[in-house]
Amino acid sequence: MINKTVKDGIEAVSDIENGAVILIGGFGLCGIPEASINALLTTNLKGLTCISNNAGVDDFGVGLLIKQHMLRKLISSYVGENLEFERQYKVGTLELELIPQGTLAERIRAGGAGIPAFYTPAGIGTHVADGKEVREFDERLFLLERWIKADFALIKAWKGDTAGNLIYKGTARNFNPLMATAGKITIAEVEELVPVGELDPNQIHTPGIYVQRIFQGDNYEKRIENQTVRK
Amino acid sequence: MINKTVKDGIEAVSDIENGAVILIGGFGLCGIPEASINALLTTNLKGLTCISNNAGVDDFGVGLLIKQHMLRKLISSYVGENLEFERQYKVGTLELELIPQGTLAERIRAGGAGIPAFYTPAGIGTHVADGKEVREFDERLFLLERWIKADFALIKAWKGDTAGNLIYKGTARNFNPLMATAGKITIAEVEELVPVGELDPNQIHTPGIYVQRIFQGDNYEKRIENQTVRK
Amino acid sequence: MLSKKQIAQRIASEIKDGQYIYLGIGIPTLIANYLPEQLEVVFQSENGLLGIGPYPEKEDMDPDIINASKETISMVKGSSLFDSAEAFAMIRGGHIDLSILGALEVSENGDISNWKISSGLIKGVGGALDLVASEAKLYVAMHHCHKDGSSKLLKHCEMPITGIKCVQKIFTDLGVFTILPEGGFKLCERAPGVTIEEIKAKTEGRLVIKGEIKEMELFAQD
Amino acid sequence: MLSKKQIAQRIASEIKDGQYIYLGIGIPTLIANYLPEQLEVVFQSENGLLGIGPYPEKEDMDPDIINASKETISMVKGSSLFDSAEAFAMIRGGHIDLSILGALEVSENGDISNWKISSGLIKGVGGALDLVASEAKLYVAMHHCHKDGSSKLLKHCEMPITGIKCVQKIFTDLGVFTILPEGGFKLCERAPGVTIEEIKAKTEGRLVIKGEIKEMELFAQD
Repeated sequence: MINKTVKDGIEAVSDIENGAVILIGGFGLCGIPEASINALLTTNLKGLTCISNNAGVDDFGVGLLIKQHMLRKLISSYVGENLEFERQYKVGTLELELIPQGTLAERIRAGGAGIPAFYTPAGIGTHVADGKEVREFDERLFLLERWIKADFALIKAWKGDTAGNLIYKGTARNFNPLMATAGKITIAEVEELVPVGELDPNQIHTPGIYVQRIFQGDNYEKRIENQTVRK
Repeated sequence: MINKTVKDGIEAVSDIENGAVILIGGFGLCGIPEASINALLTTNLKGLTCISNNAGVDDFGVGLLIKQHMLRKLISSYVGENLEFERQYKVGTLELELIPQGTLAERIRAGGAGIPAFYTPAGIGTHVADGKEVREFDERLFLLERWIKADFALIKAWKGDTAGNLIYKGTARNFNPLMATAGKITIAEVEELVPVGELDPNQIHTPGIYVQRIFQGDNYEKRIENQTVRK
Repeated sequence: MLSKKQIAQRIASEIKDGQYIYLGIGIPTLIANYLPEQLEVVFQSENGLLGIGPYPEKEDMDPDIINASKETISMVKGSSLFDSAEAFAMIRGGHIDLSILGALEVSENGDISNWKISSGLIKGVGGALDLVASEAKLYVAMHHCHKDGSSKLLKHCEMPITGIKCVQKIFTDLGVFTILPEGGFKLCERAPGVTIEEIKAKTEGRLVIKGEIKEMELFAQD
Repeated sequence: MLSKKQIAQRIASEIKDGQYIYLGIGIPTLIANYLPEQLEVVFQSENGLLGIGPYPEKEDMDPDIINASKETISMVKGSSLFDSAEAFAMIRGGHIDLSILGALEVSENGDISNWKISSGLIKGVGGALDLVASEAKLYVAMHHCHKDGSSKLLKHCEMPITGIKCVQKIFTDLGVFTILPEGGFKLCERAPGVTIEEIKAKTEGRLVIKGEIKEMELFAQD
């Protein structure tokens, strides 16, 4: 089957250009594409639009891209834990588009699935509905929401094969599978890259068709945002 | 975890009423809920609306329900292999709604996902678009399609646990996972019912939340429609 | 007046066997601690898990298994994992039976405000906006008043709202209230030692009191 | 005039390394037999499989592993399985590079008719309607004429159509044609021994012939 392996994050992100729109997987710091983010940090890219559920924290995840002033715009559902974001937002150098989490997920899924628009109940009667079409179906009101697609999707899986088939682990799955479908170029990094044929076809979460490049990352930090233990 | 086990198909379908709308999983004869269909055949139900990708064949699958004159209406994407269907259709006792396969799948998925309507490119310029709203997004035309939900969904999986978590096998997955989400009452039959905790949470295809009743079927015939072998 | 734990304890007694439940952060999170052992309920986490278990032992902490508050958790037997689109399909599609959320304000017609706002900036809302728009039953757990003493049970919400006409029941440190179809907070129970006069004084929206209002019973131990 | 197998053989030479391909029933199915060994392509089956392999040995037939024609098949190394919503998300979302379908009629502006119709009844269309509406490149493989001798390359389709302005290239027993942006079948190659006059006579829609039209080369053996 088609071999999509690239050497590392540096090679994987090498053709991303200034102003690109990039989906970045993960929820908080869980399941984020650490190696691709680190590779982006070695570039001088500017003016990126980043679509990611969270803004990361100041010194990890998407936060690192913000700290290095690489983003022009952030599209997220929650940006609570990033002070540098707040600073740049207040001086006006970083734009924010806040999208409810479920709507964000569905819009990305729609982008990958060729659905240009759909109706959702989320946001009716709130400022989320401002400027959007409202329509009644079956005696309830719904908002029209559009698909989201991107130039690149940077995602992280647990295991992958050289054909781009992916398996995630635990709640590190989150936004990664949907984002994989909505990037024109999807770059997957995995903890373990195996030869084609080693993954059970019945257990694959992301079919390889969605992945254009794959590499095995190393030294995953997997930082925990809130360590909580049984008392 | 919540135990959803029922004894068998007979018990599972016992509260289905005349005129009910029922989703039936499977593609052709592959992955069909044999035991639930057989249980339906023991009832005197009439006027059912059945939503299933195919009409089965005359003496297996959904075809058995047609043969016994239990259906008032069939909603399918392809009805090529059923002569009894054709006979009832021509005398006017059985109604047919033909929906393109991808649109059928997405409408059912929408029903389960709380999306009342969405736009799709499939059918633009064809008779499928008759009477439907056409709208332009990004310089292409799309059709508005509505969700599908049903009173019951009868589905078939390979393994399941008593909490209703399901794993399918091979291409017998097909419509089953989406239909599981769109039935008010979803009845899952499995080849092997295991205690809770035996299935790997990371490999579950249908989370138990979608399943209201589960039972282990027996004597699966799994008829093959077209036996093809290497020459 | 109830403590946060007692509010959680009171709500716990409303939960029914077999329910799929979403617990928001804050007081709702505490509810899991007060459920009777024999009750079979499943907690959903919007980041892709059905079957949230207790916090793990220190040696079992796994950065790949967290809840929506980004805390390390464990998974109960019979859990399932899925992606974020599926998590919200489940929420939006009405498959969750009961959501219990914190709130900044609730209005007498059942509107709720619970955006995370800090230093004047709306920071998001997590999964709440989708939950309140779904067909799940919605309970609110919160203090009756803000720290400055002003009421959180209002005629109209003053902060940006998350959903309209969606709250069914409110549990505060002062009592339990249902939202009437025609609008208004119907007082159902008083917290031990709290008078109707105090509740009247601390409720800005329309308060409806009919018949005798019992003092609530709290069985569970803290 | 080409046999069905030769049409398939001719199309096979158009396929590029690394493509994800959908093959419709009829002539398209045969194409898989004529691909050079070293070509890495993946075939999708709309019932939930990427990586269709050859028919199985008799003892390996598995009723749970079939293609969209309900035939028992095998899976190649690196396959993946998914549900029908995902299969069509893949198709509709433009992730398939190339679709090759049979057709009853094609019009000069690229409309296609390929509903299954029998005894006057439309019986469905399988995944074709979604494929032709997607952004995948669309090739048609068919006989140039119906059995009664009437042309299948028409000014306008007469049968119910499956998609509009979607066909890029047509491979028939007489030749290879592209659809011009302004409408019209542009003849690219003649089948061995077929004259331009014969193609003219058998093409009802606007036929465009520019410059010298070469006879096609067929390398593969049958």
